[in-house]
Amino acid sequence: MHRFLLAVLRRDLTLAARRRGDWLIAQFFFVMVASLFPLGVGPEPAMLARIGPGVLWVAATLASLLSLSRLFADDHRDGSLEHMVLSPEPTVLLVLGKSLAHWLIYGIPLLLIAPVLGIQFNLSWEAIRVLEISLLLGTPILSLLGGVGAALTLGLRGGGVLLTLLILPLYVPALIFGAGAVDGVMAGTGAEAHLSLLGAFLVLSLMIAPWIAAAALRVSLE
Amino acid sequence: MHRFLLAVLRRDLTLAARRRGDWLIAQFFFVMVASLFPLGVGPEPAMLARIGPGVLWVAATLASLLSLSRLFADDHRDGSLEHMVLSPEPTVLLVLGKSLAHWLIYGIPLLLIAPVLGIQFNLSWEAIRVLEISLLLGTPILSLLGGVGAALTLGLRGGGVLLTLLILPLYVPALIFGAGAVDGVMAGTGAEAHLSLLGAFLVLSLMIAPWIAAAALRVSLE
Amino acid sequence: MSDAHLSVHDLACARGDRLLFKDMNFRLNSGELLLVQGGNGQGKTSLLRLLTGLSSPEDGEVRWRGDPIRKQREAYHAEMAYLGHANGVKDDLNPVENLRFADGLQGRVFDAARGIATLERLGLGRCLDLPCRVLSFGQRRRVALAALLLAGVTLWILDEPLTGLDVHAVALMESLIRDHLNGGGMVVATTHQALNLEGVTVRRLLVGKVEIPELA
Amino acid sequence: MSDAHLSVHDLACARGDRLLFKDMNFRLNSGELLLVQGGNGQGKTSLLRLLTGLSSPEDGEVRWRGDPIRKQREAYHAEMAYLGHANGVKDDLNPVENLRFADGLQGRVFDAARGIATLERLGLGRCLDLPCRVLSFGQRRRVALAALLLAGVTLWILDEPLTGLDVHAVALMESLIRDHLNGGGMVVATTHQALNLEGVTVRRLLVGKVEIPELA
Amino acid sequence: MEWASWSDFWHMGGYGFYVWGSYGVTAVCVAIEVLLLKRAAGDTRRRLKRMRQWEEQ
Amino acid sequence: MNLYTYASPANFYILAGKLIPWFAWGAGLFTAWGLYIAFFLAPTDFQQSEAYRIIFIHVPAAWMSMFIYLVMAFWGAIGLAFNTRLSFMMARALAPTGAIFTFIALWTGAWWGKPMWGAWWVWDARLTSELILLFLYVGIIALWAAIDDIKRGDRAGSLLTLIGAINVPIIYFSVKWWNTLHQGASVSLTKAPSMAATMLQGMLILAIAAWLYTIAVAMARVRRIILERERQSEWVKALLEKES
Ligand code: HEM
Ligand SMILES: Nc1ncnc2c1ncn2[C@@H]1O[C@H](COP(=O)(O)OP(=O)(O)OP(=O)(O)O)[C@@H](O)[C@H]1O
Ligand SMILES: Nc1ncnc2c1ncn2[C@@H]1O[C@H](COP(=O)(O)OP(=O)(O)OP(=O)(O)O)[C@@H](O)[C@H]1O
Ligand SMILES: [Mg+2]
Ligand SMILES: [Mg+2]
Repeated sequence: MHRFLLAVLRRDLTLAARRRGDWLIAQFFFVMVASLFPLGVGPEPAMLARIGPGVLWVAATLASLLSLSRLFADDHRDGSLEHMVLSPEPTVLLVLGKSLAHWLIYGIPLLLIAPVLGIQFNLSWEAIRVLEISLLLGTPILSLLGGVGAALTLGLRGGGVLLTLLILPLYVPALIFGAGAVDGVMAGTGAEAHLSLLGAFLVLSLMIAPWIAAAALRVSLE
Repeated sequence: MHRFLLAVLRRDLTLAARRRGDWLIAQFFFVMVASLFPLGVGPEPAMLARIGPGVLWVAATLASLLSLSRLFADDHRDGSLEHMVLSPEPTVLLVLGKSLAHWLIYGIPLLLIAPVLGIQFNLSWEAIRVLEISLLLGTPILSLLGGVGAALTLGLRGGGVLLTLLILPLYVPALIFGAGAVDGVMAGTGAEAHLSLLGAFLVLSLMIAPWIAAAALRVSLE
Repeated sequence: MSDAHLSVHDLACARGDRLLFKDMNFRLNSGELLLVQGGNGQGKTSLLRLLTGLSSPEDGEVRWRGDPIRKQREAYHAEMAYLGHANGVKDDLNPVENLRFADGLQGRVFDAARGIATLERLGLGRCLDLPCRVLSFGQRRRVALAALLLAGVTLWILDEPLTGLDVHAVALMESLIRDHLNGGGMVVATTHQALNLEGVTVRRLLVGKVEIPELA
Repeated sequence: MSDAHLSVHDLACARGDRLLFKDMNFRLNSGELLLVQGGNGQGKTSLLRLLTGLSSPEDGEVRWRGDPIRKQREAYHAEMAYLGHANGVKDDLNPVENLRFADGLQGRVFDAARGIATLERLGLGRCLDLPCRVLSFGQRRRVALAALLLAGVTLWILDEPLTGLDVHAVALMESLIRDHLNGGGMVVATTHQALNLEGVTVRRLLVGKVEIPELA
Repeated sequence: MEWASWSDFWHMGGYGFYVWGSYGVTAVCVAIEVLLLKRAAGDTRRRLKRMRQWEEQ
Repeated sequence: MNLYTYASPANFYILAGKLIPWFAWGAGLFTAWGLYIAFFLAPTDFQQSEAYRIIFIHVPAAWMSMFIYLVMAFWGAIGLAFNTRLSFMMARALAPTGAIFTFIALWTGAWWGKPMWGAWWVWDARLTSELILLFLYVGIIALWAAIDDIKRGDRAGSLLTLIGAINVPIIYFSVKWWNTLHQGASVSLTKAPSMAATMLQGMLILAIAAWLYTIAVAMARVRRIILERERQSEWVKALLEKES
């Protein structure tokens, strides 16, 4: 059982390493969306610091959302998804492995880039620290919920946009708690409450999302 | 010649009418991204009014960008793109027709939704009026430049995100002039200068982009 | 139509860094069929795309009525029709609409009665109102064939027109090709399957080095 | 292996709002080939997916060794391999890596030497280091076949395994099927092309109402 | 000469962190580029030779 | 033998092989000389103290980042117009170095800005347009990486470079305009007039060093690209034969 999980993980990581281009593009997308906002909103440092956490959280959401639309799509197109589903292991493990791989590949790098963008938005070190913690808790939620969306929209025309539409509403709590934690520390009201709510949401997603995603995957393949 | 242009237009509009779902989703995406910000940034009205024009412009950009990745992709997949390129008419006309259709389908509705969102962000009527004019001038630029990006990334893995990466930097002037015009009218410095620069950028794109996109299309089909 | 001919002079084609073929020469006159044969990945599709002008050769040139096609793109495309691996049929439109737009894009005016007659001749009489999405693979292929017939052009370039077709559809295809050639048309086609084409001038072109037994 | 059998009881299948077939019954024993035939869009692919358990029937059931497959999914999938229209070959991996991951995902340990021997037997000896992206269609299909052989399972379910293959690849495919059946395996396959399978028990199943002449 | 001692030099009048931060990263970037280039050149040659050997077989 | 001889990849390969050591050594020498001026000849700035010494890499890097883009666009245009293989290879060989210089300009600027302006980053015209230039470089490189087919990649990348080149001045002015609307004059650099000559000298020498370095690196990269693309040709086969 854990051998299957490891096989899925290793496979997805190997594939990501082969397609370094795709991976880099996703990271750059994050940087670019975050950089668009100052261009639209204007360059005053105080204003940027104020909206910074929100913008970074929204940008991180959009960046990992876009890569999510290909979570199962590539494997579906070349037929290997069917082979994986036809393996003697439970589909839940497959979904869990792929979500985990997605988080390692697309979530973790966001954590590494976010501080640089935080500096561009004039955030304080303390705010950046909390931003990191909140992203650490929040990005796996996106990978898990995104797995559900990706399974539901598998093979549909315009799947990417539809996925966004399905997942964003579910994801709103994470966004509110996450950006709220950073806002809290900047406003001096502390971040603990927000962070623990975020953690609870993560545990909840971990317990529910893979099962729903596995069911959705079987339905989409019918 | 104009008969060919009309045929392309009619065809794309008919297809869009058949797939009303896709179309609705793109509009919803605009509403949703714009609505995420108040969630991430917090609800103060003054702050929202201040960042409103920028956020709406960025959201409009992202929304029409996402649909751009399918500008040629669907026709490429089912082979009708090759048939169109093999028609006795110049490819530039084809590109122009498809960009125009994209703007009619995805640009115009943004103009209709934007005022509602503007009200949510506490913009004044005058600001909303300028926002509309700026979007009217700015969205066709995106359709034109996006045509280049869509042609360049035709059939590539992860084309959608790559397209974004290629096009957003080119699109920055439109974003700055567009959001700047609304900011200008809110700051009392007037919007004319920004709007005329935006208009000039539109004319320039109209003169250059279709040719480059047509060349890129032929290259991608080789 | 009588003096129409397609000729290829010292043609060479490279994909990636591999030279698929070089020094290819042939001439096809009206009323003749060119059957392009070869093993998998030897360059049949690549050759056909060179002939349509969609891609440009590494060396040599393709001529239509004696002039290079890249110098007379529009005139050539007005006399040529291509059917590739993909059908060029829009899933969301019904067969008649598909024909209408195909005609419009080629700059012709659509004659609805003739279009419907052609579809009926191809056995699609019962599907005129259905979106092509729900048609089976073979029926969709037939819609593409109807567009080919309606185009009324001299030269057909067909890439594996028989893939996935059942035996009845294959027989229909054979008779269509025969009629087109007898009417003075020209066909370039590839296939891995056997074709029954009696009473027709068939020229054979072997692409690549893999030996292939005679099929037609 | 000896008592392995696949049976289908009163099976019915609907796609969209169309009933493709109903009251289908058959039994396949070890050493036998079931050739599923029928015109385009009659439901061959749909039937094969029912047999794998990827989709579930409108009515009736599929049994493996006498028990319904949905009650013993994991045991059944450990003895069954499916090759669909798509190959399940990753473009970015080379053939050996493809086999390794295929084995890992099926819960087997990969034996590199055996994997390479299988690939060489299938004529891929020169492609071991190339990413599958640059292989031709036929070569990629062969990688998928290597995975099928390595799986070492009893039941093969093959959907149009010959599409787009050249004559040499078709002959190879025929001999592989023959060997598998003679070793006590079972095969369910669809095809529109003629198959040469002497000395093998072939059962025929016609799906749909279109008459199809004998092919094999 | 501007500098009284080496430690003075490294200190850069209190801006050592920034000055050496810039120069250091520049040096690292250049070094990485040169290194990658050298390695890629070797890889290319090796791969081409290996491919030659196959083709001769 | 005339100039056109070297437009053939085979001859250029040999020529570049001979020239690279010269450019590389030249780059090293000029770097040493420039750094000597930067750290030992240039006096302390009375306003910025020693922090201004960052200028000696910042400005050459910024110049190179823009210059290399123009050269790339030039080669791309030549390639598209005359279908010369070597020009596409040059364009490809230059892009990574251009991106690296852009990154260096951004990085050193940020590490200069912190002590001078008190912020690592402000959304000023120059900074923003340099950032967008980095995005353009990355976009072009990503497009090349995404396209397997060499011919298609060459042409697509060059088209993108060209449309970017048209856009760069527009971006620069738009950003400048946008910025001045909101913010008063941003921090301007004041420098002691007596010092300007040494400083200019050091900057120029380091700029020459960067230029030589770019040529050396780009040539080395072109050599590799040539080997890859011409691997079927007789001269590459002979070359590899001789080496092994
Ligand atoms: C990330 C931050 C920065 C970026 C991206 C950046 C970018 C650039 C660019 C592109 C140029 C060349 C422009 C031209 O020659 O017209 C330049 C030149 C220059 N920069 Fe920066 N810069 C940054 C920060 C700074 C800082 C903090 C200072 C000083 C306090 C500074 C001082 C200069 C000076 C003195 C020049 C030379 C001006 C000239 O020769 O006209 N830069 N910078
Ligand atoms: N972009 C590319 N880069 C490298 N090689 C390529 C590229 N495109 C095609 N090829 C190779 O060119 C060869 C010819 O392909 P083509 O599609 O013309 O073959 P075909 O004869 O039509 O084969 P099939 O019978 O499978 O349809 C193949 O071996 C393929 O691997
Ligand atoms: N989602 C769906 N909704 C409606 N009809 C469908 C759906 N999916 C499949 N069909 C129909 O079911 C039929 C059977 O399809 P199937 O793919 O099984 O045919 P097939 O026998 O494999 O044909 P082919 O020889 O072309 O491969 C087709 O006529 C198709 O139009
Ligand atoms: Mg082919
Ligand atoms: Mg089928």
